[in-house]
Order: sequence, then structure tokens, then C-alpha cells
Amino acid sequence: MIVLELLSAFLICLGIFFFFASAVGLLRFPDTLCRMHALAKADNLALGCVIMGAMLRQTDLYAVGKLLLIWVVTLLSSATGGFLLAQRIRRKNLALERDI
Amino acid sequence: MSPGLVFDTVLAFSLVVLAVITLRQRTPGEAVVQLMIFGLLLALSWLRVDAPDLALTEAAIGSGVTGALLLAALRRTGFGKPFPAPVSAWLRYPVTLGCAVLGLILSLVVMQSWHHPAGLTELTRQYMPETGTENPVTAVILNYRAYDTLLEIGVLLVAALSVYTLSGPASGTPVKPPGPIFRFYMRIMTPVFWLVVPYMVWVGGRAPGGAFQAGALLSGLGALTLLGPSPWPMRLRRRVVRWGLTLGFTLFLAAAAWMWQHGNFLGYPPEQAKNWILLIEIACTLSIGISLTVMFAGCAGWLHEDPKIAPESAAQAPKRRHP
Amino acid sequence: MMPPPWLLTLPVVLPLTFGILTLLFPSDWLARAGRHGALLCAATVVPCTRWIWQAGSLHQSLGGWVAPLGIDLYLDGMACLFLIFGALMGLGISFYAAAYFPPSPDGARTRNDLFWPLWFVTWGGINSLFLTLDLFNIYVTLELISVAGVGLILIAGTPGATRAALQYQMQALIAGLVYLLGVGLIYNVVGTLDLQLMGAELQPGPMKNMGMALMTSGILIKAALFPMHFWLPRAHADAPAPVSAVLSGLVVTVAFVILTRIWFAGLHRLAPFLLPRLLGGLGATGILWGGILALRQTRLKRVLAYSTVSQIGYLFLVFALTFHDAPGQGLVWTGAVYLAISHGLAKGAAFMAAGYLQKAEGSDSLQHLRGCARKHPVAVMVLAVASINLMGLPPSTGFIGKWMMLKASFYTQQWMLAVVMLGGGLLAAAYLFRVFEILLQPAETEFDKTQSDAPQTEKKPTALGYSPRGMLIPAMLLALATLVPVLFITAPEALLRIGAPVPFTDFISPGGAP
Amino acid sequence: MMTSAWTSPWLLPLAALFPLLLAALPAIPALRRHQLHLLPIAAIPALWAGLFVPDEATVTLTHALMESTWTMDHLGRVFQLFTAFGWLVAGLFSISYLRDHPRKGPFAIPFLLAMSGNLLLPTAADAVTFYTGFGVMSFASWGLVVHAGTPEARRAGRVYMTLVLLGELMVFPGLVKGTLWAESSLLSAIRTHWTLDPDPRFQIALIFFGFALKAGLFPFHFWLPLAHPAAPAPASAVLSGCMIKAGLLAWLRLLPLGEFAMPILGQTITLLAGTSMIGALVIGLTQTHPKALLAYSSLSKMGMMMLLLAPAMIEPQLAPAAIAAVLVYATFHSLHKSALFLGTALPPSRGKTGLMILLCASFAGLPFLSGALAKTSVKTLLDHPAFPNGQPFAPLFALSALLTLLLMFRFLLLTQLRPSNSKPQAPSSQLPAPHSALSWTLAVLAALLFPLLAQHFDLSTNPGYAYRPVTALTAEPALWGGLLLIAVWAIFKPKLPFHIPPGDLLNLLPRISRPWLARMETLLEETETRLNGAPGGLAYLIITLLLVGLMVSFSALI
Repeated sequence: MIVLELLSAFLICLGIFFFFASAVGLLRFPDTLCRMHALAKADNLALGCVIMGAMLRQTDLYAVGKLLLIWVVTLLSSATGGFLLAQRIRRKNLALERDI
Repeated sequence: MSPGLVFDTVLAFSLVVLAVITLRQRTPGEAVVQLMIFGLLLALSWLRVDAPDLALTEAAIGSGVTGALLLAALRRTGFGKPFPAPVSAWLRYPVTLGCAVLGLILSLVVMQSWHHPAGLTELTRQYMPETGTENPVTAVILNYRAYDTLLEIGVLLVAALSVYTLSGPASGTPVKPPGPIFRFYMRIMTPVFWLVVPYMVWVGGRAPGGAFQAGALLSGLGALTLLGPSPWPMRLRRRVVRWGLTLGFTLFLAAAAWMWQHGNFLGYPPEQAKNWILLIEIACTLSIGISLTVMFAGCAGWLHEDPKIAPESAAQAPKRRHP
Repeated sequence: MMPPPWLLTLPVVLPLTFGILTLLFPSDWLARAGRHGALLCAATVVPCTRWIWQAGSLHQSLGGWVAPLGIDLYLDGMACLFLIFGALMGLGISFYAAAYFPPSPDGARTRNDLFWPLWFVTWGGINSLFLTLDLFNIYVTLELISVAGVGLILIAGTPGATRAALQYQMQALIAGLVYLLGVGLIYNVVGTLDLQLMGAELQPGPMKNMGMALMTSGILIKAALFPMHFWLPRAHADAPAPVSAVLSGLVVTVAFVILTRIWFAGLHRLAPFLLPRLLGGLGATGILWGGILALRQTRLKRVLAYSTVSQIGYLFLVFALTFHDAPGQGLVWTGAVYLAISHGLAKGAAFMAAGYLQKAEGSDSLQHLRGCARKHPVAVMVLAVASINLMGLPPSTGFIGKWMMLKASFYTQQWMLAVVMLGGGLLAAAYLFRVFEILLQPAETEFDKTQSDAPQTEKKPTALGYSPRGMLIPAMLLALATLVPVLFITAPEALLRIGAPVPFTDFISPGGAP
Repeated sequence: MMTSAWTSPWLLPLAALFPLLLAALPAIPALRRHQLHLLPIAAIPALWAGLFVPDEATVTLTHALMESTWTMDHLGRVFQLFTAFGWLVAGLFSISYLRDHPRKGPFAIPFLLAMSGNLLLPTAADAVTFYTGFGVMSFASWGLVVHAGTPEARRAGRVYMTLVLLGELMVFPGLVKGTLWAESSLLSAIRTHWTLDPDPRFQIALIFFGFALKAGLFPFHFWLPLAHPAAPAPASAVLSGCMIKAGLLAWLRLLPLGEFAMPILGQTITLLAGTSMIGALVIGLTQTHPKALLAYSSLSKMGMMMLLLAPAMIEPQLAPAAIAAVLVYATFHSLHKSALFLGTALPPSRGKTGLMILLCASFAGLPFLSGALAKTSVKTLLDHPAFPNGQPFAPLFALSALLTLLLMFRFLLLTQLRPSNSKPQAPSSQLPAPHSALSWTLAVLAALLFPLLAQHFDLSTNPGYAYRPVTALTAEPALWGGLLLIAVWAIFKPKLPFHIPPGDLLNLLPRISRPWLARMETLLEETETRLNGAPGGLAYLIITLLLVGLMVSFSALI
């Protein structure tokens, strides 16, 4: 049990670190495409770590399933959203624009 | 200082800061993005005061749908155009000062004399068995104060109609065909939405959920469909859309009036209450979803009203020449 | 005697039903549906009046949940009188609109068709506001009316109307939120949203007083009291004429009714004596401000809109003139109710006449309307009858209202208010006579097209697209309705006394004639 | 008199509302062509009611106008009779006068409305009804003043309207305050309850000056000489013959004459009325438009009537005598002015010239005519033992009589003897149309037979009143002086040294205030535009802060 708890805490902390990193990236990166990278980090890696950490603490399989679903849906949405954004930028030739 | 208090303080502080940042944006596009973030934080604060229903609604409608609507509207007016006239400094400072003073008085008053509400929590619990639902929020929304909810549904309907009046003959640019990735996303997400929406309706009887959240989700599906390869809702007959828009309100109103025979407007007999509530929730979910979708389409300029509609001035009788 | 369960809800349900029906009906049924619907909706007032006349005031709890938990509707004399007023306005506006909006040539739905659902929903909401006693329900219904109002203004379709609608929406949002914040604070203290239960707890407290202040402040924007009136002239002048009649005649009155309810339910006991002075002072300033600006307008509907700003001021004098346990406050209150009703009817009629002139002449610019009395005598007559009311001249209901309020201002020795009331009448006369002088000018010799400041269309008339008679008859009847109470003044007064929130004592000795 | 439907008190309100009813008839297209024929008909019931409804007949309409009450009394009867007669004659006259006029409708409707309002007044017994009648009359007659539509008429209308409004503004609070203390809206109650009011002076002044505007007292008189030349002749006839007397009636009904002394008010009025009486005659002499001249004559006569009432305010004992004298003079003036004004619009003919001369002579108070009778009633009042300082008044009245004589002579010069000078607004035909001829004959007859009428309708309540031709012939220095002056004028034909345009004082009004006003209005409008933007938000914030601050600090205090 202790191991699971520790692992869960570690995963959540890791997730928080990635969230922080992606927030810094969102603020510091020069253009939209780079910022998208930071956002994707948050959605994929950070959220993934946090959700995995949270899953380890659940006793109910149902809740585990819900958490997993949340992650999957977020992954899908973020990927699609990132794609659409990038497509728009490419189409409008705005790659070097500094702001959204 | 407990961690909870620290968190709340940070949350409250960031809310204020975000609000100020939102107000200080130079272009509408940036302001809308900030507003959406603000909405998410607001949802978080609802969660902190143990109101998951409100948090859900805030996230879905306050942040999600509103943001989508605003972004859709910006499609017509331009994201990057700066706000027309920045407020001059001599006005900004007194306004800020005034707001600060008002906020200060408000918080002083609240801090000084806040007591746990002597409200109706007890009464609400006491009569729960007669309401036909297990979720006190649903009981308040659809039973004790169903009249308010009836009118709220009316507000949504009317808002959708207002968007209809706004959408003139000038239509937005047609939607570009989406790429394969989006199509793939749609293919996966559509069934998920269809699964989650009924779940939300159904869960409202026991736990946070219900027509407003489910309707917001449904409108998300609607918006996706509109953006997708076959925006079939746009090809629906106007009449069908109108029926869909009014469905919730009509059913709610009819149910309310039907109860006259039991002696009370909106007074469901306790044994049938559950069924009535479920029926109304389903109808309202559909209508809310449709009206939010209509608003989305309207804001984006995709609602093609009859081009023959002329504005009021042109519809007037021609002026007769003066001798 | 048990009241029928539908008694108080029918005046709300029926208009809402017609709101739905007119949305679903095909376009070419709408005018007829609107007229018949209006007749039915107006008829719902009859059983209410009968009930109150025979059995007095009445509480009905919705859903069988009694007040602290559920929502109560309450029918008293004031509510009944305002319901009758709403029914009259509703009839007039519906019949007028049926003639105003041209039928679409090929039966296709047009933007104009959306007038009907929006208007009927507004009507239902207004009736609900007259009846409700629940603070939160007031908020919801106010939002309903405001959002519908935005849609109604947008029907005009002009850029000006769109801007006005946006501003209207913003003020409605702000007002709604401020009001809601107040409701929240009050609920925290009192633990109930019911006005009468809340009024029973009279102990002032910071939280309760703050809540009251915020609620009042929210309603003040809705009521467009000076200096919160800035949204009104555009919204009321740029909307299509039937909509102007709705907004200026009905919606503004509703805000006043709500504030009266809250005021007499307890606010006047919680408030320091400076608050009524503040409201009265703002009202007085508004009277003069609106009047002077109305003098300078170049469009007829703008003149009328500023006149509304001015007339609202009168209604707020009631708060300065009634104070706790003062004699004669019943009289003042009656006077204010008369003023509100007569202003609503008169302003509705005036906007209808203005809309007719605008349609017939292509513009409502005063320069353009010069000398049009010869061509449209009936419309000018309607304006004249309405003006009698707005100026507060006998034999109009507005005159009687003013008489009562003036009397109270003498009794309470608030000379300034008396002077302002009279000055407001003078200003009203000035801006209205300015209009009449222009309308009645005999020949168009001085007519100068280049000076006209409104867009003109230069098409040859093909079909009118509206029915002059259909527009003018409802307008005339509404205008004349303001004169009717003068002949039967005892009936509304007796009605008002039923379940009145204020004691009716006379000034000097009980039993004296007013 | 037997009480029947024909003499029922219900005739009083019905007779007054009858013209109102007729005013709606032109809405029927078939009747629109004949709408002018409605005008004389409208006045007949009122005349009937004045003749046959008995004294003390009272009717109360409980539901209307906060208990509208109507009573017939002696004062009311006299006013009812000459008012109704004046309207009847003017209505009859307008049938042919306006027959070919394109703007019949805009004449008939305000005419009928003003008639209705005016006929309400004599028998209205409560303040609300009285004020209603007064308001309807005043506002409707704006339509008569601006009827011609010329720039002068519009200017006259503006001036008229401004003064009417000012008058209403003063009368309204006065009446309301009166009813507050009387606890009743009956005029008689207000009149007798002034004493209850802790400080009635202000209200009495309001009521006096409010109605004085209508009656054309000195500083507020300038609308009359502007309105009369601009209005059509029948309208001028009723304006000067009937409506101008409404203010007089209001004073007689409302002022506490005979109740208590009001020395300051009385002296002020003496001063103003004296100025009015003499000044109007002087200015009137310089007029070139016959109707403007007649207007100044009306002003002078109204000033005279006020001058008769003023002593009664100082000395309550005098009230009955003063009222009786005023009543006689008002009737006399009304009948004459109607006839004179209508006469200006008739095409010249020999018979007309004769009658006109007779009429003017009578109006100027030459012996053996009805004017002498009116003059005697004034003299009787001056000789009243209670009259405080009658002697200084006598020369004033003598001067007025002399100037009136001159004025009438000048009027005859302008209209009859030098027809080239006259500009009657006559219709195209040279022969008088039957209606105008009939109407004018009626008017002149009534004016000349005034002594008979006065006797019949019991106007001689003044105990000292008698018809004394011999004294009139011998003891009238003014008369002989006047005739002498006329003779001098007739021989030497001097040019008038100056001409004062109608609306004298108005022309002197400084125009300095205009730009200042305009600047203020612009400032206001700019502020309003600003309020529409962000400053509006600030204003709202301030109001909210005020509300919150007030309320919260109040709760903290408790």
C-alpha cells in the first residue's frame, strides 16, 4: 500500500512539475507553434501523470475507468485542437506571428 | 493557516488579477481567451464552496459555451482588431477606485456579519421524499422552484431567437472542409457525446448533472457537427429547428399547466414526480442543446436567414414626394 | 370559496403559450394569431379582477410549495390594476403590430415574424412580474424580459438599432447581476426569498441593508432613472414602433412596480431618511434633464424617448413623498400608480402614432414631418391626446396623479419637489408644443430637403405595406383609455385599496374627501 | 320654474360637454363638409341651461374627476349667459366667414374644444372641474391663435402658449394647496377655508397672478395684442369677449373677497391694474391694426375690472358692491367686444357703418347708451361709503373714459371712415353672407339692448345703481374733453408721434440670455452624449456607492 501511495504521490508531483513547465513554456515561448508544444506537454504528459497518480489511489474500478476516459478524451481533443490550430496558422501563413 | 485557506486566498487573488488582465487586453480575441480562463477558475471556486452543480454549469456554459459563442462571433468581426476607444485615464482611475471601495465595503460587510445561512437547507431536506428526486439541487430546480427554471428555459429560447434576429442577410464565410484528423476525431467523439449526454441527464436525479449540463454538452456536439464534414443540422428544415428549440419550453409549460387538474401549477403528484421530472429534463436537454447550437451558428454568421429580409428602413413604405 | 388553480398562472401561461405558437405558426397566420392571442391573453385579467372584487387579495403557491420553500404569486389591488394596464397595452400593441409589420409577399418567414414570439414572451414575463413576490423569480423574469427586449430591438435591423440593442443588453446584464448580488446577501440574512416574509423581519443590519442597496441599484438601471438613463433614448427610439411602445410603455413601468413592492415590503423601514431624498432628488433631476434634452431632439421618437426619461422621474418622487407612518402616503402612492399607468398608455399611443408617421412619411425626423398634420390628422390627434397626459393636464389620469403627488409635496413641505413637478410639466408642454407647431405648420414652403437629417427613400409608392386604419385605431383607443379613469376614478382607487401595502389615511382628518 | 328634464341640473354638465361631443363628429366623413354648421349649434344647450336651470340646482358626478360638482347660482348664470351667447354668435359668424377657407377642420375642432372648456367654467363648483375647463379652454384656443399659420400667428401662438403655461403653473399649486386645507375640492369651501391655512398669502397670490395672465394684467398682457390680430375674427371675438373673462370668474369664485383683508395684495393689484388700464389705452391709440387696437382696449377694460376688485381686497365690506359692479361691467364688455371684433371682418356697407358708430359710442360710454349704464355702476361703487379713498380713483376713471373715447374714435377711423386703411380679413364676396349678417345683427342688438338684459337678469344687485342720464350729460368732464379732443384731431389731423408695435413689452425683452441659454443646452447635450459611454458607468458606480454607503452606514448607526 505504502508503495502505491508513494508512487501515486510521485506521479502527481511529476505531473505538477510538467504543468508548471508547460505554463512557463506557454508564457516564454516566442510564437504560437512553440506554445502549442507547451500546451500539448501539459495535456499529454502532465495530465497523464496526474491521472495515473490519481488512479492508483482509487478503490473503485468505475472511477478508474472514468479517470482514464478523461485522459483519453483530453488527448484526442488536444491533438485535434493542436492540429486545427496549426492548420489555420499554416493556411494563413501566420507562423511567425507573435500572438494568437 | 490551513492549506485550504491558502488555496482559497490564491484563488481569490488570481480571480481578481485575471479579471483585471481580461479588462486590459487590447484586442477582443485576447480578451475572450482570458475570459475563458477566468471562467475555469471561477468553476474551481464553485467547487471550493461545495457546489459541484454550479461548478459543472460554470465550466460548461460560463466558460465553454460562452467562449465558443464569443469566438464564433469574433469570426465575423475580427479577432485582432483592437477595441475601438480605450477609456481615458481620468475616468479609469475613479472607476477603479469606486469599484475597489464598493468591493471593500462588500467584503467588510460580508466578513463582519456572515453567518451560516439560516436558509432553507433543512426544509429542502425535509420534503425531499415528496419531490421524486434524490439530488437536492434537482429538487430545487425542478420542484420547489420549478417556476424559475421554466422561465430560465424561456430565457434560453428567447436568446436563441434574438440571435436569429441578429443574423441578417450578411452571412459569414463558409466553413472550410475539415482535414482527416478532425474527421477521425469526430468519428470517435460523437458516440462519446451520445453516451455522456444521456448519462448526464439521468445522473441529475441523484448527483450533480441535469438538463443544463447535458444541454451544454449536446451543444458541444452540435458545434462539432457544424464544423465537421457534413453539417447536417444546417440543412434541417427551419420548422424542425423551431420545434426543437421550443420543445423543452413547450413540454415544461404543458406539464406545468397539466398539473392544474391536480390543483397546483407545476405541482406534480408525488408518485409520478420522478417520471415528469425525467421527461422535462430530457426535453429541456434537447432544447438547450439546440438553442446553444443555434447561437453558435448564428454568432459565426452561418444562420442563413432568408436573404429577402430587408432591414426595417427598407421595408417601410416609400416616401412620398413633397410638393 | 376556493380560487381556481389557474387563476394567477393563466395570465402568465397564456402569453407564453402564444409565444410558442407564434414561433411555430406559418408566417401568414401570424397577424391573425397575434390579434386573437392578444384578445385571449387580455381576457385572463377578467377572472382575476372578478376574484379580487369579490374575495379580496389572494396568495397562490406554485407547485404546492408554500412561500419559504417555493414561490408565491400574490394578487392584490395594485397587481390587478397593473394586470389590467398590461392587458390594455398588450391589446393595443398586438393589434398595432399586426398592422405595422407588412405581411411577407410570398409567405416566407422574415425577421419581422420574430416579433410575435418575443413580444408574447415579454407580455407573459411582465404579467409574472406584476404578480410575483419572490426576489429570485423577479431576477429571472427581468432577465427574460431584457433578453427578449434585445431581440425586439434587433428586429429593426439597422446598424443603429444593433448598437442600441447591444447597449441595452449590457445594461441589463449589469443591472441583473447587481440585483442578484443583493438578493444573495438578503437571502443569507433572512433565509427566505419571499418579499412579504422578508418584510416581516424589520431589523436593519449591514448585510441586509447592503443587499437592499444593491437590489435597488440594479432596479434603478432597469428603470432608467437619471443618470442611469443613458441606454434608454437610443434603445427606445431606434426600435420599431411597436417595440418602442412595449419598452417605453410597459417595461419601464415594471421596474417601478418592483421597486414599489420592495420599498413598501420593508425597504422604507430599513432606509435612512436620506435615501428617499436621494431617490427623489434623482427623480427630480431626471424630470428636468429629460425635459430639456427632449427640447433639443430632431427626431420625433427621440423626443418621446427623452420624455420617458423625464416621466420616470415623477414615479421616483413617490419614495421621497412617502415615509414611514406619514399621513396621506396612500394618496401619494395612488398618485404614482396613476402616473405610471397613464404614462404607459400615453407613451404607447404616442410611439404608435410616431411609428405611423414614420411609415407614412418615410422618416420620423421633425424637419421631414413638417406640416404633415394635414395629411395625417388622426395620428396628430392621437399624439395630442397622449400629450395631454404627458403634460399632466386635465382631464387626463396623469393630471389626477400629479394632483395627488403635488398635494403630498405641499403637506410634507417639500417645496423643491413641487417646483420640479410643475417645471417638468412646463418642459413637457414645451417640447410637445414644439412638435405640434412643426406638425401643424400649414404649408411646406419652408421645407428644405437638404436639411433633413434622416435617410430617405425615393421610391414611388407601390403598395403601402401597412394598414393605416389598423395602426391608428389601436393607438387612438390607447390614448383615449388614459382619459377613461377620469370618468370612473373611484373604481381604480377602490381596487388599489385592496391589500394595499400602505395605509390609506388622509392628510388632516380621516374621512375627508381627497 | 317647474323641474323637468328641460330644467334638470344635469343640463349643466351636458351643456358643457355637448361641444366636446360635436367635436368628434367631423371624424365621420359625411359630416366633415358641414362641420362649421356645428359651431353655433354647440352653444345652444348652454344658453338654454343658463336661461332655464334654476338657482341652487346642483349635480355631483361622484365617479368623475374626483367628485365633479356643478351648481347654478347668480354669478354662474350671468357668466353662462354672456359666454354662451358670445360663442353662439361667433359660431354663427364663422359659418360664412370660413366657408371657403381650406383649413376648416383645424378651426372647428379647437373652436369646439375651447367652447366646451369655457362653458364648463360658469357652473363648475369644484376645483378639479374648474381647472379642467380652464385648461381645455386655454390649450384649445392655441389652435385658434395659430390658425392662420403665418409666421406672426406662430409667434403669437408661442407667446400665448408660454403665458398660458405659466398661468397654469401658478394656478395648479394654488388650487391644490387650497384643497389640502379645505379638505374638499369645492370652490366655495376653498374660498371660505383660506383662513385655516397657516399661510394663505402665497397661494392667494399664486391664484391671483395665475389667472391674471389669462385676463391680461399689466406685466403679463403682451400675448393679447399679438394673438388678436393673428386669429380669425370669430376667434378674436370669443377670446376677448368670453375667454378673457374666465380669470375674472376664477377670482370671484376663489379669492377670499369679503372674508378678510389682504392689503398688500390689494395695493399691488391697484398699482398694476391702474397701469394696465391707462397704459393699454395709450399704447392702443398708436396701433394701426384695428384688432390690435381692440385688444389693447380689452386689456384696459380688464385692468379696470381688476381695479374695481382691488379695494374689496383691502376693505372686505366692499366686496358685494364690487362684485356687482364687476359683473355688470364684464357682461357689458363681453357683449360689446364680440360685436366689435365681428364687425371688423364684415365688408363695408352703409348700414354697418351706422351700427358701428353707434356701437363705438356705446362702448365709449356716451350718454343714453348701454355704456353709460356700465359706467354708472362703476361710479356707484366709487361712491360707496366704505370705499377707502375713492377720490383719487375718480380722476383715473375719468382719464380712462376720455382715452376710451379717443380710442374708439381712432378705431372708427381705421375701420369705417377710412376704409383704405382697414384690412378686414373678409371673404371674397362683398355682400355680407347671411350667416355673418344675422350673427352680427344679433351681437349688436344684444350690446345695445344691454340695459334691458341687465334688468331682466337681475344684474342690478348693486343697491346704489341707477340709470341717470341727466347726471351723465352734465357731470362728465371726460366726455366733453374727449369730444373736444376729437374735434381738434378731426380738424388738424396730426400725425401720431410714435408707434408702439403690438406686444410692446415683449419687444423690449433682452435677447442677451439667448446665447447663454444655447451654451447651456449644448453643454447639457454634450454631457448626455458622454453619459452614453464610460462616464455613464462612472455615474452608475457613484449612485450605487451612494446607495450602499447610505444604507450600510445607517445600519451601522443603529
